Amino acid sequence: MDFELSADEKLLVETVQSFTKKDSPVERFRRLRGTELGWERATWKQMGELGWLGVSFPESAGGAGLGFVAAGLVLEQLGATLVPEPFLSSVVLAGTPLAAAGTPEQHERFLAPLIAGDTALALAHVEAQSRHDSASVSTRATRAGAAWRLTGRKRWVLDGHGADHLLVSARTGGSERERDGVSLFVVDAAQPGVRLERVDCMDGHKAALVELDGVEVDATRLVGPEGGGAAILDLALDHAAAGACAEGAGLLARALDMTREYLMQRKQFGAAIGSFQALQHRAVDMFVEVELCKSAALLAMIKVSDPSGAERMRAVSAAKAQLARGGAFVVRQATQLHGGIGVTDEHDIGLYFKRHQVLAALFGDFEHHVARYASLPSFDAHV
Amino acid sequence: MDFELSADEKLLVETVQSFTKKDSPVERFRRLRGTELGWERATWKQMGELGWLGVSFPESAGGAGLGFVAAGLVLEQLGATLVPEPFLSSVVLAGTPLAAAGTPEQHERFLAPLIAGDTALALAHVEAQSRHDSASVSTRATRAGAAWRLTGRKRWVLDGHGADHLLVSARTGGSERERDGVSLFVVDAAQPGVRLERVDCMDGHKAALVELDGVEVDATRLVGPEGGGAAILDLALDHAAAGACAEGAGLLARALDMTREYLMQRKQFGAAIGSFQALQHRAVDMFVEVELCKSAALLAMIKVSDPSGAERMRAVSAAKAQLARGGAFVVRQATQLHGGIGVTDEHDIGLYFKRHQVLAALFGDFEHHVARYASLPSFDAHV
Amino acid sequence: MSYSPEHVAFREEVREWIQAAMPEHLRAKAEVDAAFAHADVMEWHRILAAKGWAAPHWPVEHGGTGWDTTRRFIFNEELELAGAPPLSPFGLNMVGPLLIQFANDWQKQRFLPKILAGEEVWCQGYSEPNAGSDLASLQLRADTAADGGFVLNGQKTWTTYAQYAHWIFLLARTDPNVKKQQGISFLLCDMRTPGVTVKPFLTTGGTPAFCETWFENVSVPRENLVGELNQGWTYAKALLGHERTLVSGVGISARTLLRTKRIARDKLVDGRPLLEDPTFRAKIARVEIELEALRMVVYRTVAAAQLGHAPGAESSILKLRGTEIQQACFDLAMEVMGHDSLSWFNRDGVVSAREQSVASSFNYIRAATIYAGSNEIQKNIIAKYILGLPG
Amino acid sequence: MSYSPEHVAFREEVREWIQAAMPEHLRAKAEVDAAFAHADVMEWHRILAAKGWAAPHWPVEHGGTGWDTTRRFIFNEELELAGAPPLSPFGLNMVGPLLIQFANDWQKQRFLPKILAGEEVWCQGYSEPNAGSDLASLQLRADTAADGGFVLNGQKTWTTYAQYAHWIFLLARTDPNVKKQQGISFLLCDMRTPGVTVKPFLTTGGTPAFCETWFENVSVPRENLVGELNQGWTYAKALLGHERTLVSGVGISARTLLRTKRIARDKLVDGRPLLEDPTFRAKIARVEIELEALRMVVYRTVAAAQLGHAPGAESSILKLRGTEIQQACFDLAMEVMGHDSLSWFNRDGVVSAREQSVASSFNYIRAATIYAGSNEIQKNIIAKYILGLPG
Repeated sequence: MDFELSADEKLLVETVQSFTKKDSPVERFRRLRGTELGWERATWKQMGELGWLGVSFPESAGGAGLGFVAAGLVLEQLGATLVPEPFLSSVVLAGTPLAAAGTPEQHERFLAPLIAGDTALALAHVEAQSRHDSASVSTRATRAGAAWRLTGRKRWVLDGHGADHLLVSARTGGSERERDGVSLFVVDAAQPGVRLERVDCMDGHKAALVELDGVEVDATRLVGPEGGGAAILDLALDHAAAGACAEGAGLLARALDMTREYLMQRKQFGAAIGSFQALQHRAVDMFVEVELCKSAALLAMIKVSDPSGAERMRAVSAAKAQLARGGAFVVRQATQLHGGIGVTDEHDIGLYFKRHQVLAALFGDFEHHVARYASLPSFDAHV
Repeated sequence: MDFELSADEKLLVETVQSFTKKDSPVERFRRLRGTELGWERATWKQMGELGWLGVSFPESAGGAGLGFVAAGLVLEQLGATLVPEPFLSSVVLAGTPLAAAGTPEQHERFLAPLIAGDTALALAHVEAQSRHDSASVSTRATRAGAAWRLTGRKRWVLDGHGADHLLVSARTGGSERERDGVSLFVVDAAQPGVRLERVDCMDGHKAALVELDGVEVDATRLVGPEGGGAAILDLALDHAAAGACAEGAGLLARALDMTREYLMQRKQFGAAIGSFQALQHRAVDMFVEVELCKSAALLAMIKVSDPSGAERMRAVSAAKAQLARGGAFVVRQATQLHGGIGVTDEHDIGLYFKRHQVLAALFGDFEHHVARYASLPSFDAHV
Repeated sequence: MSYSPEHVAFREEVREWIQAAMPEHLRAKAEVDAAFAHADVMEWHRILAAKGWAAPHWPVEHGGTGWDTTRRFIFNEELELAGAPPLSPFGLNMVGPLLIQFANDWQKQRFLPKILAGEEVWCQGYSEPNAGSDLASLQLRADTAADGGFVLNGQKTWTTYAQYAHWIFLLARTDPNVKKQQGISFLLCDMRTPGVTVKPFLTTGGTPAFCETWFENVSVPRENLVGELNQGWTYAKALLGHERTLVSGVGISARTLLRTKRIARDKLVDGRPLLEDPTFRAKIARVEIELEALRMVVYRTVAAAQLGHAPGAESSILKLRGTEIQQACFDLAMEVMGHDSLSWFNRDGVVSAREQSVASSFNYIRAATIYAGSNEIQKNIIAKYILGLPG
Repeated sequence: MSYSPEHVAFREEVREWIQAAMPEHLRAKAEVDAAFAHADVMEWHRILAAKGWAAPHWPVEHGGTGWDTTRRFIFNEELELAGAPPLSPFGLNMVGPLLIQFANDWQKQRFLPKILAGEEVWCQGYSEPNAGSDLASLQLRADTAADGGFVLNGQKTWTTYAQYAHWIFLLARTDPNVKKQQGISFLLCDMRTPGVTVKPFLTTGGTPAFCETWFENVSVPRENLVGELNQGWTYAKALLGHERTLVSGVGISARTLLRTKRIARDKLVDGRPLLEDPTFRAKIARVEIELEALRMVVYRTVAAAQLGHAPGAESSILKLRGTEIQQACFDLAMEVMGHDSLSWFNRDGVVSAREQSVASSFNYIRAATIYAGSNEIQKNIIAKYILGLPG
């Protein structure tokens, strides 16, 4: 058992940390959330050049092959200052299925420019009725000669508004919610028949509503086996969930720090409010939850690459549930302990509150992951 | 809207209060829990003479007709000092169905001596597989000429060890869990074929395991319509649940008082521990739950007599859920704030902890009542 | 717990009147739980005022209805069920009752009718950047001018809806040389006086509810001093007690639970309403049960008031638990919305009208456990004055 | 998170040994989670000692195994999975390590081998009726006798299992005239010395775990003073830190969850195992998830120790959350049992053997958040020393 970071990983953490400190403190996010894109292509390019965007992809797919823990470490640091670039949505959520199931040609065409920071990718899988079920797909892909024609509506495509390519789930067979028959296609955002509408998210990030009206793609755009997309989507969602836990751990640790600083600095009744025992104990309760979130997230980051799907799902669901419940306690109490300023848009703590809420809701919420955890074979082991 | 007690009710409360103070403080319960019976027939008789045992039964059934609130007020006072006499089990749980569904002759034979404090009655309805479902009855009653013959096993018959009569649920028709076909019979505890085994309960009360081996009763022992016992049992269980909430409210209020007294008296670090803010706030949280339990219990006591079954179930389930969850917080924190002595058998607070746990588990636990509440038509009203 | 036939008839009368009196565009908003604009609120205020129902709790001689407590309670329940715009509390519930209790006749005649009619909007000037929970350490100075009036200098914060207000009631330091609670006076200040600057800023809900308000040599005539000089803290404390029962928000919570159920009813997950999911039903039920228990506490408080009793110990939990339940209700609403909970002030139609403002409220409702005396301060008070625990 | 092949082989070795070494009657108890008697525990202790595995964490020269931290961790996991009797901590985990760190050679040779072998049973004498959370205010006097030894007078409480103990380690006041932390010494006292009286009393679990122990002119030879006179508080603090990681009880909790699932598996409600009920599964899962997160904290602490690092901030939460989870596990077990949760020390067969002691443990486990430094005290410590909040 060894949880020490490798030399490579340590270096990575330090580099990202120094970037966030110097180049992307929270004020940067605060400024960018009001802009059309919400993040900056130049910074994205810079991240690509620093090697962060490909850090966890296998070398065979053009990545650095450092494993998912490396991506998690990057996300943890980005989470601490709410860096707005679409690492979680583009690299993890949309990049994972492409790296895992794409052909070498697809890696070259779609993943390489992403890794370089030249393009952004988005996963379009949520539909109005789908909630957390990756197999609930009503968008259809029908054959048109050697090509496919896609028609349907996708919602809450994270960072879809700034994406160059969309990875779209569509039904090539099977009925309504059948796992078989879901396929994945790469669509160009600028392609005819694609209508993107930018929408604002609570946390200051942006997403897109996507309408596909007979969008035509050729066979080279099919990612993974025809009809076998549900398993790939599940893998992607688990990676994104683990990534959300990593980003969340960084975010929560910083929210605790901010609260601690505020408790020491704010004076009422002639004393720092951090000297009041009831508030001290609250801060300790927050600390406990932060440590549990960090530990659960680390386990998920490690186990998400486990060849056993059950082990992966167990660790990811545990971490995601912990992020949702424990993390909610942390950001709620952080707000409460900041008092009046905590509920103003001028103070940063509210930004952490919102981002946590979104991370907790995405990729399966608390109830979803508790139910999934309870349905795994491990739950009945030794019984 | 008027929640003031009537003159009769006020007098009743004062009488019970002065009895518990003088004649049945907690030490009495502590002493009696080690005895075979666990309570005293002389005291039971005294309660009968004071008119408490029939306080809520209709005058037509030989009671005082003061309504169920009166019984609740008695129970609240008895709960405060853990009076061990079987008011809840005998008068409320077993007496209610007899009063509601019995014939005048049955009232005369079985209810009148109970009201007088000459006998005790117990309800035998729980079976190994039944959990909270009153229609889950496998004990059978088969016709033997004009009589009935009962065979089956009952568990956790509250205060059944000291009862003179048992009100037994048995299936006269229908299959396994059908609501139709459950009937109620009065059986003499001393009758041939009845085997009673006394068992100890966590809270110091006692119960009985009952085996019925071809016990024969004549037609005058059938209470309510043949096959219509499930509804009567539900009514009994709701009354008992409301009674548990009333007793619980009294118990919790006293547990809070004891904790408050301890906080003021116990000194550590040179100060009363009640001066530490974290403990103060905990005590306030307890206070909040006690008030909510009291209010919910009062509503249940009022509504349990509502002719609309839905109104009755709604109020009872709300109160029982509140007793289980809010009350658990109170007794757990009461124990915690008492520190080491709180987990010794020598201190009274542990007795309150145990009695609460039992009241919370009986007549439907937290999950049962939450699920029932959510299944009532009122839950979807105006939606 | 049972209503008399007169009370049942009264409920019918109120329900019918609301149905007839509420303008179509307000009704349309209520129907989908859309957020009301300030203009909506004031329009409804004037409709109620015209009927004589704007301030049922005021004494009859000042325009109250003379209803018993039960009627007032029924009236509020019906307003809540209809989803009517909640009136601004600053005039009707806060400064109004205070003026009725402590002001002189001239002040009552000058201010009360316009509050009642909805002609003058009020805001509250209590908190300052360094006087939040420790309100008594406030520093806004009110120096006495040559004419006996006052000159205000300083800053107030969390002056909610100051951008709409014609008047502000405030606490100001009129004697800096005594114990901090003793040198405070209660003043009424016209917001249109030169030297008053209002800067609205956004809450985390993205709405401009809060303001900072600066006072630079602002003149307040002597006639706007309420009660005695340096006695303002006493009046304010009386008002804070009143505010406590106000903020239990049982109505808001009930409305939010209903809204949550309606969202869950309309939210089809693969053709099946989410409201049919037993896990959700149980989750909602758990909160609703707590709310029902709290509502019973309100009933008991109301009934005691009806009989002329002072509010009992139970009323002190209304703010504490009431605000926690409000928050739990919005947690549930967000959970039911799933991905749609992400939506933040997007165009109509991106999410359903009923969902449009949920995320905003979910954020803003965090303030409920902070404002009107934070819940921590409430606990200090209950520990000391109700439980009698040592200082 | 992945084990080396050597570690995997080690796990296999341990598992097989336990299977072979555990006597049938202990295995039968483990099988149904029955409570172990003191004699059972000591029997198992001697079996482990014979194998050389009684104190893997002790240095090799004192009888430790020399295993790396991972092996020790695996060893504990396998003991837990087998349901083996948990050894008494007072000798092996508490006074033993303290003696190894602070005692002189004679003391080490006199006491350690018998602790290891399970020949002498120890108990702890810290708390007193008026020194609980505020331990440093303890008053048991140890006056110096003519021969340089000590004479003890006073009372200790919560001396768990003192009725079985041959020896007690205790804190006594050797100088009443200095600051309270400074006049305390760490002494070892033979429980068979005249003047020692032990009175066991019941816990709320109905078991005689606790004792009160009185000392009336009890002689303790000078050679039983550990370390320096008046320095006992320092040693005790070091020990308290050690105890913290001990009481996380991840093993107990895991075992209790498994037991709860087994009870739910066997509990047929109208023919269907309760374990199949999704509501129960989710409830158990919620606790199991917290436990898994805590287990990962343990892993990280163990791994850091493996690398020779001091325990990090995360280890401080082990006692806090670990004890809360232990309680939550027994809450679940009680809930699953339904009516059978009422049963209190009845004859075999009234409830299943697995259920027999649940209610007792459910009551007794409330002590977990109180003993070994109450959780409130833990929070004070974390607030001050880890979060750096002002005193």
